[in-house]
Amino acid sequence: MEKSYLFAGSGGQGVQTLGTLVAHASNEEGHFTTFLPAYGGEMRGGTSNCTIKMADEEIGSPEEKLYDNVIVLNKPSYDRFKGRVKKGGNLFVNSALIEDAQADGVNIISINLSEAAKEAGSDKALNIVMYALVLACTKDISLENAEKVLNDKLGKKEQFRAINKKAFDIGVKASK
Amino acid sequence: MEKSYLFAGSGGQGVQTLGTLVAHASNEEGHFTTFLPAYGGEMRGGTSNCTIKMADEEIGSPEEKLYDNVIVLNKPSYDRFKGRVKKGGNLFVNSALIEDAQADGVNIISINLSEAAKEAGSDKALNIVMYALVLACTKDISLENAEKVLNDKLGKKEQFRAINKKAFDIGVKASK
Amino acid sequence: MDVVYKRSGALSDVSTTYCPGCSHGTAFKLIAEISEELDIVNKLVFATPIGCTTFSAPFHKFSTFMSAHGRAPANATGFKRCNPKRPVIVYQGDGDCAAIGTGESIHAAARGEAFTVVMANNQVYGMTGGQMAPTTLTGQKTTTTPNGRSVEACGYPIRMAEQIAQLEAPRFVTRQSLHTPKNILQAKAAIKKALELQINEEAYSFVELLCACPTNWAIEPSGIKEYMEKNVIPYFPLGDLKG
Amino acid sequence: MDVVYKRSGALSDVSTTYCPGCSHGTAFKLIAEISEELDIVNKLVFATPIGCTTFSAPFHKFSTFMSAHGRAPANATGFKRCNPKRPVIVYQGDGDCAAIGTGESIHAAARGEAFTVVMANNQVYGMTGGQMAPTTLTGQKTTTTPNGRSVEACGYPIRMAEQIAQLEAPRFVTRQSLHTPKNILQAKAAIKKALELQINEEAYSFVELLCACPTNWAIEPSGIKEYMEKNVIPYFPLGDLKG
Amino acid sequence: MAKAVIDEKFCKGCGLCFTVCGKKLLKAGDKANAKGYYFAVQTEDDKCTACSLCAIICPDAAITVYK
Amino acid sequence: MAKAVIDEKFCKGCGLCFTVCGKKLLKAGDKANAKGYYFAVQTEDDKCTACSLCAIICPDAAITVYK
Amino acid sequence: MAKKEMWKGNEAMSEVALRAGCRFFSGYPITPQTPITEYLAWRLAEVDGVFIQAESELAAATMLLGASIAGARALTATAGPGLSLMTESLSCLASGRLPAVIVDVQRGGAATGNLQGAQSDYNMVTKTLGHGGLKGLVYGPSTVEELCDIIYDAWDKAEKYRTPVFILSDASLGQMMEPVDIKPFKQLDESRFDLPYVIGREESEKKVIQDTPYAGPYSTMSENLDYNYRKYNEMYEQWKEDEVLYEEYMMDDAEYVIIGWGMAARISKSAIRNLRKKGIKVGMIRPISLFPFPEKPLNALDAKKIKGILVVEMAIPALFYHDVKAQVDKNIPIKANLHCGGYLSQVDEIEEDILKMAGGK
Amino acid sequence: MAKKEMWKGNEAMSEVALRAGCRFFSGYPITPQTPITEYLAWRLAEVDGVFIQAESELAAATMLLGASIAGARALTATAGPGLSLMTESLSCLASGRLPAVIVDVQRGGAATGNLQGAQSDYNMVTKTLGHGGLKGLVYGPSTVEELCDIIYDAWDKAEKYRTPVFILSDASLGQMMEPVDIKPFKQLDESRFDLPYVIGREESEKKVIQDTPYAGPYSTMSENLDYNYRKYNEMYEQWKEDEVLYEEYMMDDAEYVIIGWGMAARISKSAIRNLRKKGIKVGMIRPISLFPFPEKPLNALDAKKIKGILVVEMAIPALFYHDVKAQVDKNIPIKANLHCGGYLSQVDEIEEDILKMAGGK
Ligand SMILES: Cc1ncc(C[n+]2csc(CCOP(=O)(O)OP(=O)(O)O)c2C)c(N)n1
Ligand SMILES: Cc1ncc(C[n+]2csc(CCOP(=O)(O)OP(=O)(O)O)c2C)c(N)n1
Ligand code: SF4
Ligand code: SF4
Ligand code: SF4
Ligand code: SF4
Ligand code: SF4
Ligand code: SF4
Ligand SMILES: [Mg+2]
Ligand SMILES: [Mg+2]
Repeated sequence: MEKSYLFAGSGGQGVQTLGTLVAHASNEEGHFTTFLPAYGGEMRGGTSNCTIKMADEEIGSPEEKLYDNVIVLNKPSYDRFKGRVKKGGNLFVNSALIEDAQADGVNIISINLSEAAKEAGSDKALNIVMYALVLACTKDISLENAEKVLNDKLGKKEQFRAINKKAFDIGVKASK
Repeated sequence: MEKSYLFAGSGGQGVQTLGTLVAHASNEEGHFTTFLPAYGGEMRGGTSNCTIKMADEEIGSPEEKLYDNVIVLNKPSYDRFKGRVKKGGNLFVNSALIEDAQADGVNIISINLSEAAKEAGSDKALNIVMYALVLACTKDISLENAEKVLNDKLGKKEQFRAINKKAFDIGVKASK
Repeated sequence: MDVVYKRSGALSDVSTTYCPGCSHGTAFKLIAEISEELDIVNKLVFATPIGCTTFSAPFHKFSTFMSAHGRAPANATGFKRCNPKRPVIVYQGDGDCAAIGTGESIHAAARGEAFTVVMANNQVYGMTGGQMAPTTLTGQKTTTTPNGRSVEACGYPIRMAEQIAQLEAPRFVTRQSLHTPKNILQAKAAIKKALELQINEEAYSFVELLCACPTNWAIEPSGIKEYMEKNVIPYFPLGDLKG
Repeated sequence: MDVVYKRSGALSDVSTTYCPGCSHGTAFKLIAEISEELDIVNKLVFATPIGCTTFSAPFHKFSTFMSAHGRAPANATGFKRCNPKRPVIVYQGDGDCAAIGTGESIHAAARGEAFTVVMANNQVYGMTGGQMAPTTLTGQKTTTTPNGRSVEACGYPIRMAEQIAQLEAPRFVTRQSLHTPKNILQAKAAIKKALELQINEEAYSFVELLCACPTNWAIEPSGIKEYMEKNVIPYFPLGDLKG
Repeated sequence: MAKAVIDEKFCKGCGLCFTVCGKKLLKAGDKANAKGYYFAVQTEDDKCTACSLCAIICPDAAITVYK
Repeated sequence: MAKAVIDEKFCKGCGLCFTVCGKKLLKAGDKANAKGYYFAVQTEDDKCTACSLCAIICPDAAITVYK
Repeated sequence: MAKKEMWKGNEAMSEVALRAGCRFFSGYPITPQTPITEYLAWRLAEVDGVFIQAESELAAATMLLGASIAGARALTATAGPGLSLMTESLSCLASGRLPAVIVDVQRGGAATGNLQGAQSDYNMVTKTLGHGGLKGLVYGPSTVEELCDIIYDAWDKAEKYRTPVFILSDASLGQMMEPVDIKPFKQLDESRFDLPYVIGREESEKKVIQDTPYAGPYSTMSENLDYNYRKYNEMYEQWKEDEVLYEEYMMDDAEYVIIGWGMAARISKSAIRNLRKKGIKVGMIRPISLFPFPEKPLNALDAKKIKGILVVEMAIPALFYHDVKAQVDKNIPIKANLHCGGYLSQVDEIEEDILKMAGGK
Repeated sequence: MAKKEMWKGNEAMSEVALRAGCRFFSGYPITPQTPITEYLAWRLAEVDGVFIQAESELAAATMLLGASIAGARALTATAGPGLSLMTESLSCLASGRLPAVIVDVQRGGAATGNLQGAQSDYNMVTKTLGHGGLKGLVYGPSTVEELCDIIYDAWDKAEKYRTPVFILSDASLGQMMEPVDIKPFKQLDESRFDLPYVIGREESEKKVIQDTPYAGPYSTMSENLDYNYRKYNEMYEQWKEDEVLYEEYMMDDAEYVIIGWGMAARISKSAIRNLRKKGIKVGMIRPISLFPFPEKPLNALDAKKIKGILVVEMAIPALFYHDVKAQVDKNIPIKANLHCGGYLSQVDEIEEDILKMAGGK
């Protein structure tokens, strides 16, 4: 088993948190895992992205030309990365910002994250919805571990825990 | 032909000037020539020395283990360098500061530079006396060239020219 | 209708990469306006530091050269000595000018090199993400002083303009701020004076500008004025120190 | 017969390599005497610069470490922070402290590191044979200013004590001279005060000593007093600048 | 009739101009520019005095003032 | 009876002590030490006031003063 | 073994350094090293260590010397341009035989450059520590875990040999998150304050710490330096016996060998697995210690068995490549796959290069 | 040809630099480089050039950049510790493709070291110019005359290739006096102020001078750096064809070959002459350009003819030796004769080493 993920969005959308959660969940699941952020560092603005690999043996390259799963949260990210999905792989798109996503030989999984987040109770929860949706779809990680990591990492404050739980459930539900 | 010289004395005795003159004279004579000062640089006091080689072909090392001619102007220099004369070579000593110079298989040429310099008219002229003595003895350089260089390099001021001339003559005379 | 105020023609058509509300933009704007007023748009050479303004060449019409972090005054010294006809502005961040470049800053000033240094004092390392600068205020939180800068561990912030003013050669040393329109106009007059002294009298001048880095101060631009007046200006008093 | 004055026991039995009349000897002697008076001969750590005093370890009984040219204050910072119990004197030449080491000097002072800097200002680079120092007086001839230091090419000499005094953290900043017995005694009192502040209050202090380098000034030691009073002290005024 | 015109290309919506306009004529618009900033717009331009304070404080030289 | 004793090992004959002795008791001797310096000597030690000025100014800590 | 936790390289390394006894850090922010500085800014305070944000890398590296002289386990970290500013201090550390650890989180390009991963400071730290030609131990880890393993033992080695120890990380390794087992705290002995290069805490007999070893059996400084540096060199030679570290990967039956270090090597592993699936017998030798350089396994590559060598390196001009070339049999075809300036090595290109070799092209 | 005059290396080089068009010098005093600074302090004034005694080597080397950007033929000179402080600027010069000349008058030892001749900065300038791994032309003259010849053409090469040019002199060569023919003044063209890296004297169109070549055909900086440095590397490779300089001495019938550069090589010539008198067929290959390194003559050494190679070098650990070793046939026995720290190579020891080889021991 070796699976690869690419997450991309704008700085404010919590892409790095989303990727980090997936990485921790993968580790929790017992996979070998790498997480590599694309660091702008000295450049401000623009898109933010990160890649994850999980495997049952030591991981070589933390990057790929093409990914099993590409998750794009805004239009610039979609434009830049839509071509980076493997044949037969998944392209997760935020339909609130990306209209008419299209890609050949690739499963497109759309979700309106703005609505979903609103439903969960916080605009900021959009990345949690996507987290749940992605993991529920790919099944590379059990939902138990996914939820455990979510609580371990972001569950310090009671009020967030509730919102996150809701967002998570919405995401899982959307996968069905 | 390849000849080597080592000059040593205390800083104030004009050893570097002495060596420089010999080097220029050697060049005037048409020899390949090297002059290498031993530079204390960041250390003050102590002895000062320099080495010269002259040859009719390109010169390799500017230094030697043993020299054809070693010229010592004070006691510490004598102690340090008396063993650096080739068998059959010359050891020129300033008998005003070095009593009872001794060395096996080596020609010792003594001169009381204090007296000679006084006779020439300046305490500082001691190095010029030695210059003349050395070149007159070794015959590696014609006395014409030796005197020409002396005038070219140190003859800017009238009063020095006279003293130097006198010192030079004293040195030459002492070689006889 | 008459145009009362317009974007300087010495600025390019490229929007800067600076954060919303960042004073670097204001400083650049002033330099652009002055260069038009003095008719030196094609002559001016803009020496950039390492900091948020490193890659600023696309934003204006001046010739520029960049320098390693802190070295702009030395680089400009070599340049200006060999090319005395071109006016030079050395633009530096506070970290660039007053930390890693302290030696070059002090000595270019002591020699009285014929250029104008504009130091943007925003009390942080902007480009690298908000670490302590030599100018960071006592108690100020940065990523390397997470509990606030402490005197015990870090000493006191350096007043660079005062350091420079202490030297003999600098002709004009001033500290200005960019937090209100009035201060901006005063700052502009100061930079202009410095440039005129450079052009007419081959003089070295130093203009320290109190700048805002809303991103690393973690405040909204609307809060800059209050923050400046409450925290920054009391420690870094405004006005001419020399000349 | 009673001994009224004797060679300090903190000096070794080795004669220094300094030239006759060189003030480095005087400064060392004072430090030795003070260390005895404060009973810290075995505690004191002497941080040496690169300059005529680099290889000074044989001349006294203190532990020492050397630093690259200009870096002694940074080296001492690392040392003292990890070993706060030992008093440290950072001894530097004017070139070491105020040219190549400007950054380290200013920032150690700004941080208020708990050591005492003694800067021997002899207005030349002694060790390398008499080149211009940052303190070389206007008009002074050196091997790199053969026609006398010119303001146009070299700017003005730096008054390092004033630069340091401008900072907040330094507790005591003073300029003293070693050209008369009276001045020597005053200088001694100043160094002693600085050391006491270090030991008792973890304070940073800076003592600039006007020193003579008869060799590179090309004057006889007997002329030092006049030269100092006529040329040096007028530009480098004596006295406490801070504390 | 004076007015301040904001060039949407340069405006980053920092809001500094809002704070200095004595007449409170400037506010964030509801459209984002290419960079994603909600750029400023002038309301009720008949009240504008062409004082230029907004233009002076604008870090991005986004404002032209007419009279 | 006071006196200033110069340790020939340390004296470099710089002459600074000559210049400060109010009584002009110090001068260059006629013997050179191992380093070649003509070290200072005290003349007429009965005039010495043990004022120590010579010792204070000596850069080489070569002088001991007795009273 | 406790479950491994996900850590970024920079932070993991910093935490492990602390647990290895590091109690002094002086640094100056520079991407991509800054997270180390930021981490230690709060973390050292928790263990009563000393953290100094220096005014420059020059000062940071010099402070390291002072901390070492005071007996602290001292660390600095930087990236490309900052490393250049530390050069003089590196020479002083090596010549003064002062133990300390330096981490270079390499970034792309020379001069200002950019912020992505790279390996182009390789020569700068393996070939000479500043002027004078001396050396230190240099390691080039390829995973976060290995980065931690190396720094955990770094001071033990530094103190054993009285040498600076270098770790060449890079932007990608420093920012990558991987599972790692954070080691326990080491207990340090107070006797360290009696070490010859340490000016101890309590008052003591005179100690003279020089960055130039001018003391020795001879009367001139040159002879003593010659004598002492000869001894240093003997130590460096001995390191070839005692301190060489490398990994062999799928070498048993390999006909093609990839040689690389750090990130380039781990990226190559992906290519090797892909190639193996295609039936190409390819393996890897991965130097972990870069100085001493693993000469023996390279000398041992047999021209009769090995049909080609591909050196994968993130540096242009090639640097590491020349060290490899100098050690391997000239009869084995050798090629370099190079990228630089923040452009990471690419799995598909590596595969292609090996396929070309295998195809006889 | 006019009669040659006796000049010291440092002064001769300075005078010839001036005649080659050098009109800018920034430097900081350091033995044994100081005579260059002192000479140019008065001499540049005579030709309306710019002389700056900088506050440090860091500043001196940075001023060089600015002078180069202004179109001046610019020079700096330093020695060991100062070279370390120039490292960052070297990287900027190489990456920014700015022409300038740097002279390192090497001295003994690392750190503070001592003041005698040495060759231990060899790796520091041939292996990488600071961080990032870029290069410049590097020369290692062995006589005062050669030092002058090289600097006379140095700016022509620097400008032709837009590269820093290095000259590795040393304390002995710098202070040695030898006969030299001081060249005439070169006439320079005013068109130099239109060169791409020059911000000209008169007002002009916008010019942007960057030390990082981030412009290029791609959209990311890494790709462009990769692209540009690949081109730099092509230039370096081309230098191997066009810019290699070396001397062969008594090689026609040589059975033993001494390989050395600079002072070590010229000292070896004395040994060769002595050995020839004893009937030993010994010759020498002496690289003059150190980068590009003269690979071909070394590759060409024939194991059937050559019975032994002795590398003579004034550096411990050996530096140059490894470059030689990498190029020569592994079947030829190779040995190194090393000194360092200011201890010059010794004629008698070199003879002994060759005699030992010849005696089959
Ligand atoms: C030698 C070196 N050290 C560190 C850095 C990293 N660095 C880049 S910008 C910067 C600080 C910038 O702060 P400042 O000068 O205040 O400018 P600002 O971004 O705040 O305008 C640092 C430390 C570098 N590029 N080079
Ligand atoms: C990096 C470096 N640059 C230059 C030198 C050469 N150098 C040694 S001492 C010195 C100047 C000493 O002058 P100063 O600090 O005034 O001390 P002094 O000798 O006058 O007491 C210089 C330039 C050096 N050793 N290292
Ligand atoms: S980080 Fe700060 S200084 Fe840099 S552009 Fe943003 S606001 Fe300006
Ligand atoms: S050169 Fe000057 S500073 Fe150095 S020892 Fe001699 S007098 Fe003192
Ligand atoms: S010009 Fe004055 S009145 Fe008009 S919008 Fe701007 S600030 Fe308001
Ligand atoms: S100040 Fe300028 S950038 Fe900010 S909101 Fe107003 S117009 Fe836009
Ligand atoms: S103690 Fe006073 S009186 Fe006596 S010799 Fe010294 S200076 Fe003269
Ligand atoms: S002051 Fe000291 S060193 Fe100088 S002459 Fe007098 S005793 Fe000798
Ligand atoms: Mg800043
Ligand atoms: Mg001095």
